[in-house]
Amino acid sequence: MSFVLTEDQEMLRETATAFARDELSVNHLRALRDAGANGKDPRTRQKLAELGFFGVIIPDEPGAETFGLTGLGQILEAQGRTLAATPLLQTALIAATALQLGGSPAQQAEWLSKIAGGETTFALALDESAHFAPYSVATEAERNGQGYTLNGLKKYVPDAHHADMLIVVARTFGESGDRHGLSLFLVPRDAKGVTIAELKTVDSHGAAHVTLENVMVPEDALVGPADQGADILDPVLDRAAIGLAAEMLGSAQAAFDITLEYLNNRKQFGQLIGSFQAMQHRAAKMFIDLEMTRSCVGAALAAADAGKSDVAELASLAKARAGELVHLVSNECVQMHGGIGMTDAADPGFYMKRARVQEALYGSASWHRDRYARLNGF
Amino acid sequence: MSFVLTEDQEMLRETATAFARDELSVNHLRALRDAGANGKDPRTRQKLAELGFFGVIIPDEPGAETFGLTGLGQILEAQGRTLAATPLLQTALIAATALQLGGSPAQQAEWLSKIAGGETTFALALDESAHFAPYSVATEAERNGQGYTLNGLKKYVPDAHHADMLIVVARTFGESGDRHGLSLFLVPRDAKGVTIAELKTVDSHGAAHVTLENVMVPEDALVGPADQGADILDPVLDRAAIGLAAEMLGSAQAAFDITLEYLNNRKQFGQLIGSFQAMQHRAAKMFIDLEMTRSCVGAALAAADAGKSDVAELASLAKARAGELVHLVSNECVQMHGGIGMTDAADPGFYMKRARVQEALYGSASWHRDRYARLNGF
Amino acid sequence: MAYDNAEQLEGFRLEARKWLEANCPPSMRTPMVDDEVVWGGRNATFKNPDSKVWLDRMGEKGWTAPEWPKEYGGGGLSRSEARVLEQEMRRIKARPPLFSFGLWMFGPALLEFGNHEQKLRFIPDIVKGKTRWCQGYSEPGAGSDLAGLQTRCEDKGDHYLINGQKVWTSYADKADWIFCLVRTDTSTKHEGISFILFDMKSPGVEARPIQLISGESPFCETFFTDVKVPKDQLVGRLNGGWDIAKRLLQFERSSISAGGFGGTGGSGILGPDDYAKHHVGTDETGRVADGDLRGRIADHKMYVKAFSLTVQRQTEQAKAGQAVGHTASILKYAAAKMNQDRHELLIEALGTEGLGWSGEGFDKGALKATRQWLRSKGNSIEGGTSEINLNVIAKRVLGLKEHQ
Amino acid sequence: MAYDNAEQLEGFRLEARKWLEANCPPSMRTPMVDDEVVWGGRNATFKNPDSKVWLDRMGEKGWTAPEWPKEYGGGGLSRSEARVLEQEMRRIKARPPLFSFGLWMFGPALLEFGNHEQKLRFIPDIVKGKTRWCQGYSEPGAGSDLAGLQTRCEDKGDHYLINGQKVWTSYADKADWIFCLVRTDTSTKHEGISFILFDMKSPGVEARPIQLISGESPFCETFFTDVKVPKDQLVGRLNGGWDIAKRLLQFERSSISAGGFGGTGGSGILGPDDYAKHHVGTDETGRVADGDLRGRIADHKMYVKAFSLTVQRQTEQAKAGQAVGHTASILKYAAAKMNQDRHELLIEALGTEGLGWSGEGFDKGALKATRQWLRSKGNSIEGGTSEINLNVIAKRVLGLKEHQ
Repeated sequence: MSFVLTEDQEMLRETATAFARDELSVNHLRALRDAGANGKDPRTRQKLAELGFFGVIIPDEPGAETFGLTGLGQILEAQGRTLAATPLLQTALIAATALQLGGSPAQQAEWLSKIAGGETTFALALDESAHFAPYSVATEAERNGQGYTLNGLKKYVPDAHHADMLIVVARTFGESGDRHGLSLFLVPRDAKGVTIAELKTVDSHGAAHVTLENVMVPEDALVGPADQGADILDPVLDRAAIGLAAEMLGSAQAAFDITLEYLNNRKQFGQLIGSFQAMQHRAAKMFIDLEMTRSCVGAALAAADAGKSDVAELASLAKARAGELVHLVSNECVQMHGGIGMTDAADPGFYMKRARVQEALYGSASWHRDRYARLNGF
Repeated sequence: MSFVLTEDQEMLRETATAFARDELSVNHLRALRDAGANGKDPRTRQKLAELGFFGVIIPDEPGAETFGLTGLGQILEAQGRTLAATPLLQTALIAATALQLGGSPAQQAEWLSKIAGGETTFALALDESAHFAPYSVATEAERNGQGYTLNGLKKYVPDAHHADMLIVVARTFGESGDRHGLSLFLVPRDAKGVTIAELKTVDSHGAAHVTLENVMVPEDALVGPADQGADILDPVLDRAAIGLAAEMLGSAQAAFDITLEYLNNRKQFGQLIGSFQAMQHRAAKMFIDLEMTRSCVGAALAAADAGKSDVAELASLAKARAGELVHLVSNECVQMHGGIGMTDAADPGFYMKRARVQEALYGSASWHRDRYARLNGF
Repeated sequence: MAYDNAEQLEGFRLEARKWLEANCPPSMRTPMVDDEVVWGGRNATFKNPDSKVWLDRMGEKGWTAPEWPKEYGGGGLSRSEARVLEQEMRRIKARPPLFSFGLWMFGPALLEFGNHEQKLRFIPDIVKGKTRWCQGYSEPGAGSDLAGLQTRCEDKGDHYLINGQKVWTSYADKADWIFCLVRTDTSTKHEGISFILFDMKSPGVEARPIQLISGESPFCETFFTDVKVPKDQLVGRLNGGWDIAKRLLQFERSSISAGGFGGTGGSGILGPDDYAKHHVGTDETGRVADGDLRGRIADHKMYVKAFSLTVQRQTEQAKAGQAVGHTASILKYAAAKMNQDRHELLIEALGTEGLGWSGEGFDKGALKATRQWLRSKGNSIEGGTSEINLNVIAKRVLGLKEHQ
Repeated sequence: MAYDNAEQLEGFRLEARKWLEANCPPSMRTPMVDDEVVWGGRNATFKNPDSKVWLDRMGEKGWTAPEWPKEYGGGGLSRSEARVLEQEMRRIKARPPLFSFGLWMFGPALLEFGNHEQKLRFIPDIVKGKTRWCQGYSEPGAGSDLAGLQTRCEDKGDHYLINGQKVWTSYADKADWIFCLVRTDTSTKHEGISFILFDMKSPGVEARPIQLISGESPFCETFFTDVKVPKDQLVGRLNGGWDIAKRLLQFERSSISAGGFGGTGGSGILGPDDYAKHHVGTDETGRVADGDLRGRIADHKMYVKAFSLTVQRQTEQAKAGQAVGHTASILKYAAAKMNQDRHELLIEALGTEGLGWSGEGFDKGALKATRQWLRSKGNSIEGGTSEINLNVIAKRVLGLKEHQ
């Protein structure tokens, strides 16, 4: 396990932090929202491609070193600091991982370089209810002569309203709830029978419900072996949870930082509000939580990169603790800002809104506590 | 619902409070402990009898008014304030209620006046594991020619080490876990085959494991109809939980009061520790919890007296909240006293030790939260 | 006209019942709909025309303010009669004819602190819903520390001149008049504050709505630039405004803790247990499948029950003449926590269904829950922050001392 | 004898391994048993005679204090060598030969602040375990506010005269000497404190054990009545004791947060999840049946994991030369919370089995858990209360200001 970044990773972190600060501020999100963009931001996508951020876990040539998930985690943390809406989690992390783990040589050859270049973006279409439940998939993929026919409804799919491709988790065997019988399919977003119902979401990042109605895909749209999609899906979802936890850590840190600054500037009763002991103790406790969550996220990133056997456990640890952290800090951020915190013109509300989305995606704290307990045998 | 005591109840409350303060202080418990009494205190039993406290819910003549459970609750709250070890919960509340609900006219005639006079004390022998689970009874009562033969093991039975009579919950039908098939038996503590293994407990009140080995009881030892003991047991346990919650409220209030006094007297850094805002906020939050729990206990007592249909729900409410309250307040009492709180010579530790016993008996907060949810249909 | 005994009270009940039967339009006997609430005022809107009829009739009779003196247009009822009227209105499910800060806050204060002329001038129009009032209290630099306010009010001989800025002025953009705290002496803090009234159409007054995180704009920033105010619009004595302010804060705090919260419940929203059962699912015994979430929902529902029992206990004890202490701060704190916990649990139980902002694709009740979740964050800030309430409890109720 | 490269270090490893093999008695290679811990001193007790052999051999070699200078009886090893020695001892599961406040706290301070004569006089006996030291810091009126101490130390020309009282003196009734903070100037606070050493057999010293809520008595009240102390037993300069005290508190805080807690874990006690499975039972899928308790246990176990990862991260970052800030206060606070939560959950999971005090009828591990639950309450008080730690974090780490 290494908590210390390599020099390359450190530089990547600095670049990403500066980029987020300078070009993807909360004001940028506010402006996008006011313009009705709902998280769609082609200019940013272009810049991310130029910076090479889409390809940080994709080797230049087979076997070459990459920045690893740890490197990508630094970028996600930086974008979490400013609540930036980018395709990186879905494309650079989820799709790249799924294709590396399960893609055929032909699929890898076709898609990984397009991902790395920022040419193609993806969205993972998984959930069918309002709560994360990865095996609760009823969407059917039926064999036909040339390939498969897909039918089903996917809810609240992040990035589906602007991604080029979907990775659809469908059932080729068994019943909703079974681990066995899942399969992953690459489906162009504009394929016939795909309907994208764009959602206006509380965090202004947007999302979409995706309906699949007799969508025909060829044989080679299947990623990995049929029925055994969960063997790819499970590690992909663990890494998605870890990457999102890194983003959440960034959001919590930033919300804490602006709170701290406010505490040290705002006066009431002739005193800085940060000089009131009750505030100090609450701030100190949040800081302790931040430090401890930072360790969990770092450990989970490192374990994923080292291919350790405890990735699942650390993923649940990181996601659950980051969820509780960002929940607490974003609430305290609003409360400690007082009336100002209630206004749309100030940033605290943006952190609180985004936090609930972060908390819900890829398993709530409650879901991951349950899994952590199961993995620990109680 | 009435939260306002009658004049009689108010006078009873005053008498009980003064008696606990003057004769059953924490120092009294400390002295009993140091003398190895383990909760046995015949002198106090005598005084309680003289005060008439054993009979507050037993009518002088059939149909006459009593102080009600609300009256008894005032006494239990008072004894909770000073952590007094008395037979009132087991005898004046549990046994008196069980006999009034399920006893035959002959049983009532024989036992109720003996209870009221303080001549006979009782202990309810129910639990068979370390957690409250009222239907998990494996103790068998087998019919024989003249009555029943009892075999089984009862764990941590409060007062069993000094009570005259036991009320044994045994199974006459079905299996452990079934509600149907329970029966209640009156068993003299010195009956042949009864073994009392006295326990030295953390709260210095003591208790006992009770072993029943071929204990023969006559037909008329049965309280209420055979197999249908749960119809008596359930309301008895609800009232036990309510009475214990009243005691816990008293303990929490007293622990809070001594903490408040300490906060207003002890200085550090030249300041009263109660003048530090973080302490003030913690104290204020405890006070709010105290006020809210007081309402729950009062409502539960009143509902029991009025025979309302929501007694079970209010019992769970009162016991769960009183459990959380006394847990919090007893911990804060030790912490806010600092090093002094860690010494045996000071009172905070006594409150903390007794609190855990109160929390565990008749259902933990967790158990009652679960039941409250079930009663509310989720 | 004070009824002294039960018989007379029954007479009043029949009379009220008869009058309500005759005068309350049928559509006013249905549950209130958000956009049919009547706030009155010069620019009053009545989405449902019946609501104007209903307001006019009740206002004429003074029953919008049943206990206020008849002399000023009120109903002149005794406490017992007012309770009977309330019961009779509830019996036919009559809507409140008027929502008004004038009725809830300013009127009671003016009746207590104003002079006869002021009462004659302002109270009847409050009763009839002809004037809509707003409250000019908080300032950008004076939130929790209200007495730190800086809005200047200078004596210019025949008038006062006001310069400064207020914030969190509820519906200032819709109000006709403002009751306002201003600084009339800068050499002292609490003793330099006065309570003054003026027309929002006065030259120099500007109200800019503030957009909140919930998307709503019920509050304004309000700017005063050389606003001239006639001298007879000062209430009470010069520099004596703080006493009135404190009294008003009590009215506000108790109206909030009595359930007057924005973001409390609301129609079309189910409870967290219902949403959890629906969205998280149940086990074979009907329990919410997520044991951890279920425990937290149960804990919350117990808190709600304990809160309502506490309100009930305090009411009963007050009736019985028993001291109940500084209950407003306790209830205010607990109500804020309760409402916020409720909405957090709602959002959690709703999962992604609770993350919508607007438009298609989300359940209407869920969208409302999300907005109210955001709205509820104000509960621990408005009308005295939770921190201030804890300070008050620690010092005034528990008697903890200040640093020396 | 400083090895500079890996090869030389390997040489040392072989040498150490050989020596340990030859000198560590077999019974000293078994897990430590509570009552075989060796504290040394004039009245040292050795329940297992091998532990005396082991202490004498290690003390002679200076390896009880591997990095202390040879000149004063220490091992004279470099940091790298000391780590190798530690690894080799762990390899054969060798017990620590000596538990000692002299080794952990006083020795390092004396090496930093004492003069040559003092080091020569006191350090070797610490290394060999011949003198057992105790710490005279807290006073009845000075707990968290340590610098408020009042024990007087007067200059009587050829000696100092000490009068006053200490409290929470660990094992004062068993110690040979005390290192003690005393007041040598009453006109100022921090600058009037000195650091002095004296024999606990000096006339006028009395130590009375304090019984704790856990039933143990590791601490004393210690009284000083006209205790005469030779002037060469003052460490550092007169009135310069506070700097030494602060340094010592750092040693104490980091030794506590590194796991040196009383009440941490302990053999014979299972985890809350194990007890819950056993006493509460499991559902058909093997999960703890009480979903609410289970969620709280999972939360706690995550906290434990996060804590240990944080210790690991800070260690790695420190090694890499990265700044890690005031970590002692953070770890101290978190360790106390963690250990207390653990024991509360243990008691809850144990149910009535966790409510025993002594005697028959209770499981031995459960009885131990109950005592350690009580012991753990001290974790947030000893060595700086949790409140003080939060103050330190708020002010020194986060830079929040004091009231002005």
